[in-house]
Amino acid sequence: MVPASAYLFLSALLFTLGVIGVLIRRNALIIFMSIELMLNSVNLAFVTFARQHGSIEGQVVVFFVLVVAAVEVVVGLALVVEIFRWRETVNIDDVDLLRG
Amino acid sequence: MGLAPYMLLWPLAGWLICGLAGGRLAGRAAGMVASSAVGASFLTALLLLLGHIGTAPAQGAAGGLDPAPGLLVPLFSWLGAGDLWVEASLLVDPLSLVMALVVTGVGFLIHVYSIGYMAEDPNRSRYFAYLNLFIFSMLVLVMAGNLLVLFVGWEMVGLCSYLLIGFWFARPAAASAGRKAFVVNRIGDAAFLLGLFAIFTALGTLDIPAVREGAGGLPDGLRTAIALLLFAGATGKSAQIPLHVWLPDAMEGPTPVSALIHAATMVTAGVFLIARLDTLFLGSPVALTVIATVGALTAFYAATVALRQDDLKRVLAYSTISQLGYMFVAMGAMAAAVGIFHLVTHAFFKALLFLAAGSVMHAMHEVIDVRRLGGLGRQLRWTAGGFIVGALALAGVPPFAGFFSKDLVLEAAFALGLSSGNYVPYALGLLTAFVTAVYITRAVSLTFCGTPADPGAHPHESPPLMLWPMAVLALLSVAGGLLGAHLAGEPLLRFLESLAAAGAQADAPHPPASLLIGISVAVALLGVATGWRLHRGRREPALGVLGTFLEQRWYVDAAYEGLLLRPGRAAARWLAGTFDLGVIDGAVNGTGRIVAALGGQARRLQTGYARHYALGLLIGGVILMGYWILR
Amino acid sequence: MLSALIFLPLAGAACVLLLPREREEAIRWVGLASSGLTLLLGAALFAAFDPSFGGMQFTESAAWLPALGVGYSVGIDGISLLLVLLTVVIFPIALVGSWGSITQGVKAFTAAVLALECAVLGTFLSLDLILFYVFWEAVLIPMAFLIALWGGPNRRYAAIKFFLYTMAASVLMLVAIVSVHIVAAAQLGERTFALERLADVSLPPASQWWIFAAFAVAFAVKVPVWPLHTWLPDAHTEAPTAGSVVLAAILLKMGTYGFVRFAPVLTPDALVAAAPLIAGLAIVGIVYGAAVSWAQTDLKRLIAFSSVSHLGFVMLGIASLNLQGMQGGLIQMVSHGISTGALFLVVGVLYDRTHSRQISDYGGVAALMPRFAVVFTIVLLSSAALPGTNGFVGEFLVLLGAFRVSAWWGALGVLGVVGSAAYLLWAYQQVMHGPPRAKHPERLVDLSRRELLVFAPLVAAIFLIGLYPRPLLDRSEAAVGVTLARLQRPSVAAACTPPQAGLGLTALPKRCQP
Amino acid sequence: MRAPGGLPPITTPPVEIGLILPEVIVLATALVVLVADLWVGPRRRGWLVGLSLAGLAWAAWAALSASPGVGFSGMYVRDALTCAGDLLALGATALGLLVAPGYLKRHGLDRGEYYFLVMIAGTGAMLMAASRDLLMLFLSIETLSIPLYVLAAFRRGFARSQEAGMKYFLLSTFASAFLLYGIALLYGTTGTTRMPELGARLAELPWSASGSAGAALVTIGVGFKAALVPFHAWAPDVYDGAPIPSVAFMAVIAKVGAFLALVRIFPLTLGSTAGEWTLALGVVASMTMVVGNLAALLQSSYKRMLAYSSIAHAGYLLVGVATGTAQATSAVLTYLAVYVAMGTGAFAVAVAVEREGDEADRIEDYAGLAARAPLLAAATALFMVSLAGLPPTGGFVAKFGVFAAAVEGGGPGGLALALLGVLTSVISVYYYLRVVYVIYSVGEGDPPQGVRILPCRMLGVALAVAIAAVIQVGVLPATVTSFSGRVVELFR
Amino acid sequence: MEWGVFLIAAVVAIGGGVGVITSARPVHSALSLLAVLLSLAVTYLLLIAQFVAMLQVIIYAGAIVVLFLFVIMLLHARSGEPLHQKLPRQQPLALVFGGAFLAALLFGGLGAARPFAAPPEEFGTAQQVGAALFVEFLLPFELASVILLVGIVAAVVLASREAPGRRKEGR
Repeated sequence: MVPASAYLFLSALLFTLGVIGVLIRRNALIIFMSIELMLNSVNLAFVTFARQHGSIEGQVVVFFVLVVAAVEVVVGLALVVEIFRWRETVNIDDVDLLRG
Repeated sequence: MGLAPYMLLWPLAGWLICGLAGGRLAGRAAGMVASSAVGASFLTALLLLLGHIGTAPAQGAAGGLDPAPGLLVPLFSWLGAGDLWVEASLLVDPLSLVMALVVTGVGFLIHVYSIGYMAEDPNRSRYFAYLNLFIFSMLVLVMAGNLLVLFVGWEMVGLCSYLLIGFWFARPAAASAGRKAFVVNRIGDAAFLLGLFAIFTALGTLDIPAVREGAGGLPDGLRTAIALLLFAGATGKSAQIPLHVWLPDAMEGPTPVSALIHAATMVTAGVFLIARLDTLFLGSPVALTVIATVGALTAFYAATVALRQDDLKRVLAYSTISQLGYMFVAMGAMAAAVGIFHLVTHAFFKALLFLAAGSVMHAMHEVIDVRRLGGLGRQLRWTAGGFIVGALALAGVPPFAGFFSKDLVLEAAFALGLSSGNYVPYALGLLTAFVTAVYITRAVSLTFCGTPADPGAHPHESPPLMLWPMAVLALLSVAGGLLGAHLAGEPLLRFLESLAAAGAQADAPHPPASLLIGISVAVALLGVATGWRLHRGRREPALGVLGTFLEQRWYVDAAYEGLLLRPGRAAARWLAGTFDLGVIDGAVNGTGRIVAALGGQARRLQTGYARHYALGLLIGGVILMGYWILR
Repeated sequence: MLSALIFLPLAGAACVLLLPREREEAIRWVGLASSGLTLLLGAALFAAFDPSFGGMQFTESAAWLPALGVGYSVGIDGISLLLVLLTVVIFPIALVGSWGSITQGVKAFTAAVLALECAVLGTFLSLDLILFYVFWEAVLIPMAFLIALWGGPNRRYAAIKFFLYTMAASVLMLVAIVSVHIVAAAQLGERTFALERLADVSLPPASQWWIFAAFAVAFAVKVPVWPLHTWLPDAHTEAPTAGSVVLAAILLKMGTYGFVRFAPVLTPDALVAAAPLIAGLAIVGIVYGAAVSWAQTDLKRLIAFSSVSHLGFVMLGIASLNLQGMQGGLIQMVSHGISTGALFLVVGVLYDRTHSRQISDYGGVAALMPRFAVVFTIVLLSSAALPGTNGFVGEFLVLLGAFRVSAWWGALGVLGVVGSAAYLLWAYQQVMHGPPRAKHPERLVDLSRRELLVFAPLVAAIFLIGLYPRPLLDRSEAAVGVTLARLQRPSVAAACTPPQAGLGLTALPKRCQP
Repeated sequence: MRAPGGLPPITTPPVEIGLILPEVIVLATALVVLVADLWVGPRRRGWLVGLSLAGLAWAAWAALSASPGVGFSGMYVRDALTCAGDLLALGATALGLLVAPGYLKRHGLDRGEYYFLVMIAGTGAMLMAASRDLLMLFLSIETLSIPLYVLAAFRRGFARSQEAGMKYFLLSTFASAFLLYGIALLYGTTGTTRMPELGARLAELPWSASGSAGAALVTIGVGFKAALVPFHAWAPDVYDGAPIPSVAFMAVIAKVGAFLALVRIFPLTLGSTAGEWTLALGVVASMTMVVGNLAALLQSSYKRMLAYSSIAHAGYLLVGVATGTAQATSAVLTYLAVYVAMGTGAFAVAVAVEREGDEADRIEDYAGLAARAPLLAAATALFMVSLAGLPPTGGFVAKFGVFAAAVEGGGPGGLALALLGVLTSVISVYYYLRVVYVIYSVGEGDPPQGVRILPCRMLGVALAVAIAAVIQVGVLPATVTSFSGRVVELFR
Repeated sequence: MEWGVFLIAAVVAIGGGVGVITSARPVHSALSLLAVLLSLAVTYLLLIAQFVAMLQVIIYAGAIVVLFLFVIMLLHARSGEPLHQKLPRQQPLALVFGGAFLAALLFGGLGAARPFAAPPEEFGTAQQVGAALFVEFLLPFELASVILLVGIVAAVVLASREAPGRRKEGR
């Protein structure tokens, strides 16, 4: 049987990949996808722990994470579209009017 | 309370009237008010004296002029804090009465003289207000029953001196001179103040009778210390080395002021102080030696400087310093009564000399440089007469007043030599007597003899209002010696016998009086003759380097300027500029600048790139997790 | 009664704010009326005060922040009485004194001055440490306002420096206050910031030291004790006349008052131990202030540094920890308030006429303004501590007190007496004597009737205190005695429980152990 | 009824409406406003605000009268902290509503959705205070945050507003992921997400890396909302770019929610393992105070200066959380109450001033304000003085409470924090008083060009309320402190 | 067998993850994301979470990725990434601290791992999840509905075309 640590290892790895993606990519859409990656790795951790504890809570959480992720994607994409409409860029580094 | 407070009230009232009424007092009104105030004060003092003598037999054991012990007149309690309790009080005793009489008497004459002298000055009511304030302050000083009250008078006469020296403040020299006088006096006052603290710390009181009483019980070292501190105070007020420098400059004031304050009364306060606390000084041989030595040195120094001064008033000023030195020699020689006697006679003849000099200035439109005078004896007969009487008294020519007192001083100095082996004061005193005769003869010669330096000047004799006081003073200068002459029974000295110094003198070995008198007379006459020979016909023999040295007052003023004043001023500028603004304030502003710089750095962290922010979040998160896990 | 005294000016300020800003005359009179009423109330207080009792009188107290044991509690003793008296006298004078010079923003100006009076009175009358701190800090705001809005060309810098410097020093005091409170809570079993309750607390020596240091720094900056003085010249120089007057006359006394009021009660051992240090700094301040004054070219700066010197005397008196010294310090506080306040008014008179503070721009003014010259002379002599004026009484007692501790203290302190005469007379000569030098002599008109009225009470006070200081000394003596008696208290530090034991009311364990 | 699959029926438990009544009322009001907006004409949108305020008042009444208890399977708790959170959030929401209309109208943004979003965010903050479960907390945070993204980007077509929304959204979701992972780890360690049980089990365990890592990750997530350094970087840019009314609201509501959650998490849930986090929180608090105040020092933009100032205030608040005693917690609540008033007030002032038709965000734009709008100027000055923590304003009482609690309950570390706190407060005085100086400076050059003062009645009401609160707490603090003192009962 | 499935799923997931963050074109990233999501669904099945796996496929893979693709298409033209890096030090720092973070995460996460016990009956079924959702998680469930509503309103507000006063601004 595959132990919990294997799943958790995978989860941590995916989360880190997501983090690095957010940090090194400039395309807002890819950054969003990286964040989705992070959320999914969280889900994996929750499901793993649910299995470990034999409690259903961890699985239910996934549902809520899904909902939130969906809403965030909607809002985020709306923002990207809006910014693209005015600045014609999805490069997050170009969004740098505010500083100091 | 008796009459004593009224003596003070008169000039106080005069001051208030002249001061507040100000310009509304037309013509001579201010002078009249002021003079009558002082006159009233003099009469009160006289009444007090008579009363004092009158009550004496009832109290004293011996009859005649034996003085009553001092009468302490409390006025009001001034201040108190803990065990300090200062009662503003007056002390009526022979010493204070003698001083009060001199102050009010000479003061009255000079007030009257001033009416004439200042007739043209627009600010004369201010002048008379100051003058009355001075008389009041001086009376506070001499009548004080408490050392702190004495100190009040002490400082206030200094103030009046400042105000009067700088009376013509539009002249920078006058203003500076006044300030110099005040500040130099303050140095002495500071020492005086420390002396007071020491007295209070040791004795727990500042009442003069109690201090006189308790002084005997003090340990030697402490007594010496206190005595030296008080003497340091006295050197300031009485212009002794090293604090003498203010007095010559003080001649910038109106001449009657010089006569009253800087010759007759205020400058003698230091002498008075020592007489006042004679019991304290007597117990300290070290202090006495110092006093006698400083006095003698000052006397000699000032006399030599007076040899080469061109300003007639400055000559008189140095002469005053020199004569004050004599008084201190007497004090140091444990002959307080003699010192006071010389103080009194000096008050007469020096006031006379100054008034005469003032009369000259009045006649010559403020010219006082002897090189521009000459031959005035013919035009200004009365003035010249007065001056010459004063000069003879100063030179110590018998039978003028100065002869008696100066002789007694020298006698006392000789006695000091007998008892302690220290003949320096006597020797210097004798030498000074010679020099004195020389320089005053020179002054007379240059001013009144020979041909006028400025033929165009047409001097007119001063008005009677100025001459009469001079006449009275001349009379006193001639006859004043009787107060202390053996022939007349030494009334003043006996009156002052309560002074312990006078009593102590009795135990000392008696000097050969007649021999000493002879020497004195000889020296005085020799001096006059020398002076006449040297300066006859308004000649001024070249003395080369020595002459310059004397003209430059032994370079003392220059040394003060160069070694103290200028470096001090530079140090103050450095402190105010470089140190205060640069270092201390620089540290403060530097802190501010560092914080501001940090603020700028903190702003730079906010680059505007969201990815930087995310990285920052990650880094913070990693550190936080690391700490939390590995803790 | 005390609350009425404190808040009457504030009520006046509120009235002023309700008036339309165009009605400047009405605003001025309302301002004067409320500070005048405060003065009357203060005078009544002075009359009703019982000199024989050294404790607090007319006390009032109420809960304010009960959760923390903070109370509104005020009271007066002989020490605060003198300073309250000084305050109520100076403020109307400052107000009237600025009628001629403040023409813009009269409303805000008057309100700020009145608010300042409220805060100052509160500072002097608070018996609760937090209340004290509140008033102490509240003083800064209107004062900084006065400097920043009606000040000279460099006013912004000066105001910010004044504010930040004094505040930086006093926030540490707040922490110290809380620490005292915590020890007190452990020892007394109750939460309190009331001074009289805290008097029963013995702080352990180690914390006494740093608590004393925190208090001392806060007070020392305000005094200001050398070398924490550099805010003062800038603040004084840039402030408008009324601001300078109040700053010099009253605000500086808050620092010295703090030393007298709190250090002997809360940290007696540390105070005794630190007295030589304080005296040393005081002496340096005396001499340094005098020397630096002498080198100034700006009249207000000169007076500011003279304050450093004069306040050095106060600190020296306090550091002597004996009756004469402390009494002298108190009288010197009052005297300095009067004479330096008057000096700033004097400079204000000149500044109003020529708009220059530079000494070199003047000369020979005495001839043009004889009445002014008389006033200036009197004020100057008072500042130079001439006997017969108020300045002498204070300095004499201070120096006597210091001398009794150590002859050296006295000897060095006396240097200040010489120094003050030197620089004051020097300045006076430059400004008033010599030939007239002003560019526009016609502007130098003599004192107006209003200005004379402003100076009259100050001159009267100068002589009154100088010649008969007994009414003041008698009233403060008992309180000073009580204060000094605290220093004799045997040190109970050894018997003290360590501060860690049973702090706070919560059951939570201690955190953050090192 | 049985489903075809033969599954047992799901019996939903009774909804404990009494517990969540305040939240429900606000939510209902929000929905009513959203719907009513469709019928209300543009001129009568004032009614919407009135309606909302009525709803908020009703909710406040409900919060005060609701009885305490735990419900919804232990997900929700109504106690003193909840009640305090409700009132704080309702107050902030009410002020947030009042501040907006004038601005929205001027900039053509007057839409009912704005009020809806404000009230939803308010609900989120209320729920954050009431969450007894980490998942519930996560959802509450999202309920708070998502409306705020929109509010930040509400000025459509304006690059700065868009950028604010974008940055806020991006970083917030990033932080949310960390938070979630933290919740997952805590869940994995203890098998539960209910806070009290979780705290109890963590205390039983000797030490667990996963628990520590989880707690750290949760701290990142919540600390982000509270704008704690180093998770603060979004705040200056977002506050700078977002429309002023939004900023006035979000700066305050986010702090209310985040700090109530922090209080819930740290002293209340993890109180028994306090040694693990006091130092960490103390260091974070120090950094927050220092960076916030230093960066604010040299700002030339009023909004940006206030943004950094809000970071600094988060630092002061965190001092109270890190101390963790009942007294400190009570002080945090008092602080929040004062901050709601002065924070909103300070931003709200800027709503009334505009330069050339746009926001007047340079500090110089306020030069001479005192001459033109004395009341507005006085209000600004008061808020600045209060933010600086000077007596006799509420800001002083707030700071004093926190620092006193830190000295009292925090040992040497607490003393150090208090010292750092007071010293950074001194630094803050500089930039706050600079504003006051600019406002009151007379005769220094001409008034800035094109600056107009635009009074608005509702804004006036908001300012008046804020002023009253700041003065009230400053002069008679007992009213508020005794209320926040009720949290002591939570520690028994 | 289980290991085999897991390893395949894990490799695909990791590969997909790397693909997401390294693909030059957003479309490739989206497809990589899809691969991750699907392989995660497989691991959910291994973890006895059938319902969750179903949700994963339907909602995530079905809805969210489609949304991404839709937006990518909408913005297709200039959505590539410029070569010019404005933040040169970002990448190395991200890798370093990402690695450190991974270490911390592993150290913390793996510490929580315990051996799996036999799962309770009906574990992970839609029935059980649904029951929990409507009983235990009733309040969060209601709250989720609020969040969804907010999402809708947000989208409306942000995307509505009636925005007035539109103009570009900047410094």
